[in-house]
Amino acid sequence: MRTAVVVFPGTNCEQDVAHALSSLGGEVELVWHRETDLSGFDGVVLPGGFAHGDYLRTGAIARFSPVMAEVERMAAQGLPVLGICNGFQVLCEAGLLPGALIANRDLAFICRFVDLEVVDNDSILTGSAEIGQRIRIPLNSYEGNWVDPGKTGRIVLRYLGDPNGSQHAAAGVANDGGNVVGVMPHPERGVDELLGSGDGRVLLEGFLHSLVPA
Amino acid sequence: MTDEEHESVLGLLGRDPRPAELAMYSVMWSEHCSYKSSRAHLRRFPTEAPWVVVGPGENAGVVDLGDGWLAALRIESHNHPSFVEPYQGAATGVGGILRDVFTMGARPIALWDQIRFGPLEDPKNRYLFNGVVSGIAGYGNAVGVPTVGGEIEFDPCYSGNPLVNVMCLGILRREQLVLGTAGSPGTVAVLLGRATGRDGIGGASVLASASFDDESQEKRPSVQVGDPFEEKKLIEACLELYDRGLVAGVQDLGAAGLSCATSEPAGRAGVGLDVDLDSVHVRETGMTAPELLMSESQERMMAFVPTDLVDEVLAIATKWEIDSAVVGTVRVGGTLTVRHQGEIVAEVPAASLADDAPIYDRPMRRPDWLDGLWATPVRILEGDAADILLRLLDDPALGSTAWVHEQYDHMLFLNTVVGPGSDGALIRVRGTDKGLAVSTDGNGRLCQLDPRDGSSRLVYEAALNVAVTGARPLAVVDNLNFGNPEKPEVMWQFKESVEGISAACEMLGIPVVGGNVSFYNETDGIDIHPTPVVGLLGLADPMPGTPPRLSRAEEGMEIWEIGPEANGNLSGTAAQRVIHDELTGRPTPPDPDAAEKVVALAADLAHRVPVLHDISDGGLAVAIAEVCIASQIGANVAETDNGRLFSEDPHRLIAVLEPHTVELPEGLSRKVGTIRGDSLVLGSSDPIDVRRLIETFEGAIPRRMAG
Amino acid sequence: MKVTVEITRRPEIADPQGTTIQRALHDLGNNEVMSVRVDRVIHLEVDGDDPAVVQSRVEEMCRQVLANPVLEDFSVEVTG
Amino acid sequence: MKVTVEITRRPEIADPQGTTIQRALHDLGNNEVMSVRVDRVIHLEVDGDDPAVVQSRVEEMCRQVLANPVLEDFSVEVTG
Ligand SMILES: Nc1ncnc2c1ncn2[C@@H]1O[C@H](COP(=O)(O)OP(=O)(O)O)[C@@H](O)[C@H]1O
Ligand SMILES: [Mg+2]
Repeated sequence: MRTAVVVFPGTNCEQDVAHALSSLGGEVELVWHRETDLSGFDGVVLPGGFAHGDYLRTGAIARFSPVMAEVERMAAQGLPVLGICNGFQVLCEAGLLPGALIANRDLAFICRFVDLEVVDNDSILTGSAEIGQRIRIPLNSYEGNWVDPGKTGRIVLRYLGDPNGSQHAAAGVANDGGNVVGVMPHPERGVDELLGSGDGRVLLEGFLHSLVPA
Repeated sequence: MTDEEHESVLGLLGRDPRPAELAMYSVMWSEHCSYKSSRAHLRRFPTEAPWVVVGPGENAGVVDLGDGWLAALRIESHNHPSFVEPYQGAATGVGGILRDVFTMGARPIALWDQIRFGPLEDPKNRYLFNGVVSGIAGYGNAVGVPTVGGEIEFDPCYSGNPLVNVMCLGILRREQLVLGTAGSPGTVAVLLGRATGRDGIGGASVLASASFDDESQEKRPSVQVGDPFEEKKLIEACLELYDRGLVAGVQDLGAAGLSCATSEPAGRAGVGLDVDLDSVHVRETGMTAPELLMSESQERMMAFVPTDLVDEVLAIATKWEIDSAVVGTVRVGGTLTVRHQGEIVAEVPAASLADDAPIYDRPMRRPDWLDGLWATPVRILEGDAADILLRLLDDPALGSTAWVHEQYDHMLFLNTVVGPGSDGALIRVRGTDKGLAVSTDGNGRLCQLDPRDGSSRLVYEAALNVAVTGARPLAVVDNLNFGNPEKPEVMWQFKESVEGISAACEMLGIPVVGGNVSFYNETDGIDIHPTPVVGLLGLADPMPGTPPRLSRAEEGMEIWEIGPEANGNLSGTAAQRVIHDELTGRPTPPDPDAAEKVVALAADLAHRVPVLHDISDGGLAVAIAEVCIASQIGANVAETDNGRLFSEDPHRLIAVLEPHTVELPEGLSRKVGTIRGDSLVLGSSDPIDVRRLIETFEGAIPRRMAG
Repeated sequence: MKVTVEITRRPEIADPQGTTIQRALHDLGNNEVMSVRVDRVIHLEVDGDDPAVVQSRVEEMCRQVLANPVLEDFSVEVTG
Repeated sequence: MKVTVEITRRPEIADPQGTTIQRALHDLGNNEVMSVRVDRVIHLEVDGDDPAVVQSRVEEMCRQVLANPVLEDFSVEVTG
C-alpha cells in the first residue's frame, strides 16, 4: 500500500513525513505538484511548509496545483487524505475541510511542543488512539488559528491550553467521513524520543492502518 | 572611492574608466567586498589542518567529516541593513548566508543568529529587536532551514548600531563539492533566480562600508526585500544541478551583485568572460549598465555550465519554476568584457577587481583609556546571593531565549538532537553515527576590556560548548564586528582580536576556515565595543546515545564543578553589569593548558553524564539555576562567597551525576552541591522556590517586550 | 486597465492584526482610536478595453482565488 | 469618524508577493493580467468631530506605527 506525499514549490516537510512514515513501515513516494495521476496510491499526505511562499493567503495558490484534482478524487472516494500544517491550510482552501486558518492570536510564529487531547478517534489520523489520550508533539506555524464560522467541523484533536486562538482549541479537524483530516501540529516530528517525543507515532500509525488497497 | 583609489584604477586601465567600470571598481573595492583594511591582519589566522577541504577565500569553508561527508560553514553580518529596515535587513542576511553555503554544493541544514541591541527599555530598540527576530523567522522558516541556536546581547553601545550576524552549516557528499570558478573557455554563464531590479543598488557594499549619521536615512531607498520562496526553489534547483554534475562552478550574487559574480569566478579560474547585459532578466525597464552591474537584487545565482549541458540546466530551472538566462561566455585571456545595448561598457582585467583592490595598513594605537580601566578596582558584590541571582535571571541577556527561539522553526529535518536553550546545538547526520555541534560566542564587554584575551576566551568557550554535547572542535568561522577602522584605537582592537582568536585556535589545533569583517559600526562618532563572534564546529563521532541535557537532573544527584578553581574575579561579568552597571578591571586571562584538558574531558564525559553545562554568563550560580529550571527541581549549593558564585572565570563547567558513577580527575574537579527538593539554596541565603526561578527566567524578555 | 480589488474580512472573523494595531496605538496614547480593521487591496493592471468585461473577469478571479469566501468579501473597481 | 488609510509599497521596492500572484493567475489562464501589487488598507474608527484634526492625527499615527517609512507610502482619507 502506497502513500503519496505531495511536494508543492515551497513545501519543506516532505522528507520528514516520508522518513517518519517509512520508519513505521509505510511505503512512501514523493510526488511533484504538477502530477495528474495518483491512481497507484492508496492515500495521500500534504505536508507542511510554505507552498507558493504562502503568498496571497496560505494554501490559496497551492489548491489550484494540478495534483489537487487527484486529491479531491481520492477524498471523494473515501481514501485517506491527511494535511499537516500547511497541508491542513491547503485542504481548507480547497474546500475539502471546513473553515480556514488565520494568523496566530499573538501574531508570532510558534515553534514548540504542545499538549493535545484526542477527542474523536473515528478518523484516519486518530483511529489508533484512545479518546482522552494525551499527545505531545511540536506545533510550528504562524497561521495556525482555525476559524469555522459555519461550525461544521468535526474536531478530532484539541489543544490543552490555547496556544494560538484556534476555535474550540481545535488542533485537528476531520470531514464528516473522517477520511480527510487536517492537523496543525506535526506528528512526524514526534516519532523519535531522541528528539523529544514519540507521541506522534500513534497518529501516523492510525494513518497507515487506514490505508486499504485501492 | 578615494582619489588614490581612482588613480589606481586609471593606472590599471591606462585610461579613464567608463561609468560602468567605475561602478564595478567602486563596489568591488568597498570595504565590505575588498577587506582593504583587514586583509593584511587576516593572514595571521591559522587556516590549515588535514581535514580542511576548502579554507578562506571561497564562499564558505569546507571540512572533512570522514566517510565521504563534508560540512560547509560560513558566518556573515547584516548590521547596517538591519538598522535601516530590521525585518528585511535580517531576512536578506539569512538569504545571503544560505546562498554562500549552497553555492558550495552543500544542502544548508541549520542556521544560528547572533544579535545585539541597545537596552529594551527604549522603544526603538524593542522595535529593532522585534523586527530582526521576525525577519530571521520569516525568512528562515519559509525557506525551510531550521534556526537552531544563536546569541543575544544587550548593551547601550549597540543602540545606534545593532549587530545582526547569521551563521549557516551545510552538509554534502565529497563528490558534490562545487567551487566558485568560471571553468574553462567555452563554458557559459547562466543567471538563475529572481529578476534584477534597482533594489539595493550598492546596498550591502556601500551601506556596510560607512558610518551612520543623519545622512544614512537618505540611503533608505536601497533596502532589499527578500523572497524566501524564490530562494527555496533556487536551493532545490541548484542541488539538482550539482547532483547531475551539470556545473563547472557556481557563484552567488550577494554584495556587488553581477560585478562580483562575473569577475570573481573568472579571476579565480584565470579566464576571461564576455557578459551581455541585455540578456539579464529584469523587473524594471530602463536600467543602465552601472545599475545592472551594481544591483543587489536577492535570490540570484550564477552557474557556469559547459555548452552542451546548457539545455539541461535551463530545463531544470523551468521545472523548479525559476527564471534563467544565459548571460555570458568564458573566453581565453583574462578580460571581463561587458556589453549593453550593442556597446562595450566595460573591458577590464577580471582578476583586478578582486586581486588589485587596495590594501591598507592602517595606523594602530593601544587606547589610552585601557590602563585606567584595568586599574579601576572591581567593586565587591555585596548582598544576598539569592537576590543577586534573581536579578541576573531577570536580565534579558541571561533569561530564557524562548521568546526568540520559539519564533524560529528549530526542528525541521528531524535532526535537532540538542536545540536552542542549551550550550552548543547538536545536529545528527542521519545514516551515520556522527553528530555536528556548533556554538557561536561573542562578548563585547569582555573584548572591550581585553580584545586579545577576550577573543581567545570566546574560542575556548565555544569549544567547551560543543564539548558538552560530546563533540571535539574541528573548525572556526569568525565575524569581526568593529568600529571605524580609520581610528587607530579600533584598528588596534581589531589586530589584538585576530591575534587572540588565532592563538586559541592554534592551542586547540583547529583552523579558521572563513569569516566576515564588519567595520564602521559607529554612530555619531561612538564605536561599538569590539565584538568578534566565533562560530565553532565540532564533530561527535560517534554521537552520545543519550546526550547530556539540562533537563536530566534528578533528586539526589551530585553537582560537580570541573576546571580551574575560580578566583572570584568579577571584571566584565554579567554580575558587574547588572548589579553595578560598571565595566572595569581586567578579566581573568585564559589558561590554554587548562582549556585543552577541560575540553577533552567534557567531550569524554558527555558520553556518561546526564547533565553537563558550561559556566559562562552569570557564573556558577546561574549555571546551576539553569539546570534547576530545566529539570524543575531544587538544589543545595554550599558556596557562600559571592565572588566565586558569580565569577565567569574561564574553562569551567558543571556536571550533575549519580554519586559514585563516574570518576572525575582530582584537582580539576570539586563537589559543589546536591540536587534536592523544590528550591535552590545558595550558601546561607534564603531558598528560592523553583517556580519563582522559572517565572523570573521565562519572563525576562516577554516582560520587557510588553512595553 | 487599472483595477482595484478590496478584500475585506467578514465582520464575524477575528482580526488579530487589527487588534494588535489598536493596542499599539493605545499604548502610544492614541486613545481616540475606537476600532481598527486591516484589509488587503490588490492593484491589477489588466489588458482589455471594455470596463464591463474587465470588471466581470476580475470578479471571476476574486471568486476563484483572490478572496476566500469563508473569511472574506470583495469589491472590484475599474479605475481607468 | 471613519478613516481609511491606504499603505502602498514604494514603487522601487520589490514585491515578491505580487509577482507570485501574477504567476498563479497566469497559470489559471488569466493571461490578461499584466501586473499585480498587494497593498494594505486600514479602516479606523476615530473619536473626534473636526475632520481636519482627525486627518492630521491619523497621519501622525501612520508615521508612528501604521506605515513603514522605509518601504511604504501612505494616504489618509476621512470618509465621514
Ligand atoms: N574574518 C575573517 N576570517 C577569515 N576569513 C575571512 C574573514 N573575513 C572574510 N574572510 C574570507 O574572505 C572571503 C571573502 O569574503 P566575502 O567578500 O565576505 O564573500 P562574499 O562575497 O560571499 O560576501 C570568504 O572566503 C571569507 O571566508
Ligand atoms: Mg559569497
